[in-house]
Amino acid sequence: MEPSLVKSVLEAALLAAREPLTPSDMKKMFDDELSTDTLRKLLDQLREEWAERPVELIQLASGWRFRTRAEYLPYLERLNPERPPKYSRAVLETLAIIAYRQPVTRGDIEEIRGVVVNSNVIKSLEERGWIDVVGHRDTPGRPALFATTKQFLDDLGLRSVSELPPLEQISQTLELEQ
Amino acid sequence: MEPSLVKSVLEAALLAAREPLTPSDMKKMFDDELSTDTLRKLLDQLREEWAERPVELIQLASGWRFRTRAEYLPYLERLNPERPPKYSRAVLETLAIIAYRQPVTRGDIEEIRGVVVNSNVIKSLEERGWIDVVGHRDTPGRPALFATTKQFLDDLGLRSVSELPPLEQISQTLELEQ
Amino acid sequence: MTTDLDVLDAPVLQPDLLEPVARIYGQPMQQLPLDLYIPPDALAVMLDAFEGPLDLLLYMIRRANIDILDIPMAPLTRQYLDYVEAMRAQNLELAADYLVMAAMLIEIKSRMLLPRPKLAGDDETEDPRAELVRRLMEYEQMKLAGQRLNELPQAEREFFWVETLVEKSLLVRLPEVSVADLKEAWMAVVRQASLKKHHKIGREELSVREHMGIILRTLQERGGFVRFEALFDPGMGVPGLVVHFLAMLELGREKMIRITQTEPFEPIYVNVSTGESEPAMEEGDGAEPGQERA
Repeated sequence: MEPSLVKSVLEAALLAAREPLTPSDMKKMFDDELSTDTLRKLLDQLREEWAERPVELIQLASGWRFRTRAEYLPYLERLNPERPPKYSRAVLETLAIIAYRQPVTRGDIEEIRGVVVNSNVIKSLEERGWIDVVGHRDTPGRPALFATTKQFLDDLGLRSVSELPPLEQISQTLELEQ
Repeated sequence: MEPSLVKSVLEAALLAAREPLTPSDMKKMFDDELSTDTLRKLLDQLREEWAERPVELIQLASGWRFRTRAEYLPYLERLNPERPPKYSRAVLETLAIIAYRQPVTRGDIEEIRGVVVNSNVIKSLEERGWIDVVGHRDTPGRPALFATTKQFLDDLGLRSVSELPPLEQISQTLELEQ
Repeated sequence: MTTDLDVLDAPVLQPDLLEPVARIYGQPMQQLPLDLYIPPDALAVMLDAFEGPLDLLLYMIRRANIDILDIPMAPLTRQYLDYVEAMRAQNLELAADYLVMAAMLIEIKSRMLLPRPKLAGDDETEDPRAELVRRLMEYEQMKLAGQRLNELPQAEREFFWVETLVEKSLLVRLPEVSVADLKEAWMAVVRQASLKKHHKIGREELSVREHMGIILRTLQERGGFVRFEALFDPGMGVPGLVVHFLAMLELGREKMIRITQTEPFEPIYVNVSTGESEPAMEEGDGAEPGQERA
């Protein structure tokens, strides 16, 4: 099969995909006759070819997918009045603790935040598909251990938790006059 | 606003749209500062630019959308394979008779099966390229003689008709069953 | 004493609280008061702005530009207790977490007054504030991390996934047939037919039948009369040639082709049956091709 045809097939599949395509998904389209190396090379070429276009090919936690470039947001958002929920500080702090300290129990989260965690906070993150229960800690009550999902990373355009923004160094005093 | 930027915005919006975009949707992105004529011209340009690509810009009753070209569907199909349709018993039996007894006339098939052969059965096998008319029997009405084609052998992974399961075996099996 | 309006007007830089911290009488309160002292009226709305006692303490410390590693416990505790007392005085529903923190602060403050016990094998003494500082710093780190996460481009918020239309109906899906399907179909046919007739069809006959098709196709492609020899390809090998010859005889017998020779030793020609009247080479017995009576 011609490499140019393989590339066109990959392009068609990636543009049409309802979710990120894994390398093994992509190989399946060619009856597994495509080597991992060739696939990788073609994906890199595709990414290159789309570099100047309004959508870009990116690699995520669960595979590859095309997305619109950030600079088109001001126009595109006029088409989509429905946006994802704006999260409260409670939700964002809980998410950060789960993302950076995973796996954690609800007790761990409460310990760090110094307040009781509202059930709705956990529920909203679970419903978004961003966190899930990955096990239970072997302590009395066997509390659930929460971790972030691939979907969370995908939705933030990340390949792995290690790509999360690094934690800030906490300064001893706040520099007010910056 | 540069026409090239307008075109890029349109391209991004159309690629990401879950539903066909109407002209008024598209104008909304530019605060209705885009004339219908200009929009139409840009859409035609986009369609032109995508003519050689694996997806095409099409105009549907409800608006414009990018669609994966039909020739790429067989590959995409492998990502989520659906069960292939089945031939009816009539088609399979007719095909078996033609394969094992070729060349045969429609009358031969009817005599063996004991029922009238529907024209659609023969037609579907002809359209598939699996059988064709190889001659005519020199009897009244000069009925067409059907035989299987090379394509039939290729599609079934056979080198020759003689690779079909031998019939002695079949009759033996039948005798055992009886 | 500061009034509510003064509070609103107080120009305070608060980089980590970008959104209105609270609303007072429907007015967004963009900044927190300059003073460490928060007027009781503002307290109610401020309580909502804080995510708990750690958040409130952190605010107080950062606001006063206190070194977090050297927190002056006495004024901080006094201030904190003032808030708690003010909130209680206003019958505000005070989360238990605030009271727990008050107790913790009082405990730390009193331990600061006592001589510190030496840690075994260490010259250092444990600072009673250490745990509080650790918690404040960890909380602040997570609070900032939450803000950073929120700033990351998010699917369907800052960018959109590309998803072109796939119209499955455009795909012509042809039924699949396997050799086993064919065999099964044939067995069904034979099973039915065997009620009337006995079929005896050999493997060789199948080859003959395939060659019958090959000959007919060749004749059709070339059209008209074809010389007998021209229909044989020596590449078929002896068994192939024999089968081919048998196929030709069978075709003649079944009136599918005509084999003619004008005179002895003249070339033999083969052509597809035209349907014109001609002397039958052999009278067919009416049996179906390949079938013999039992």
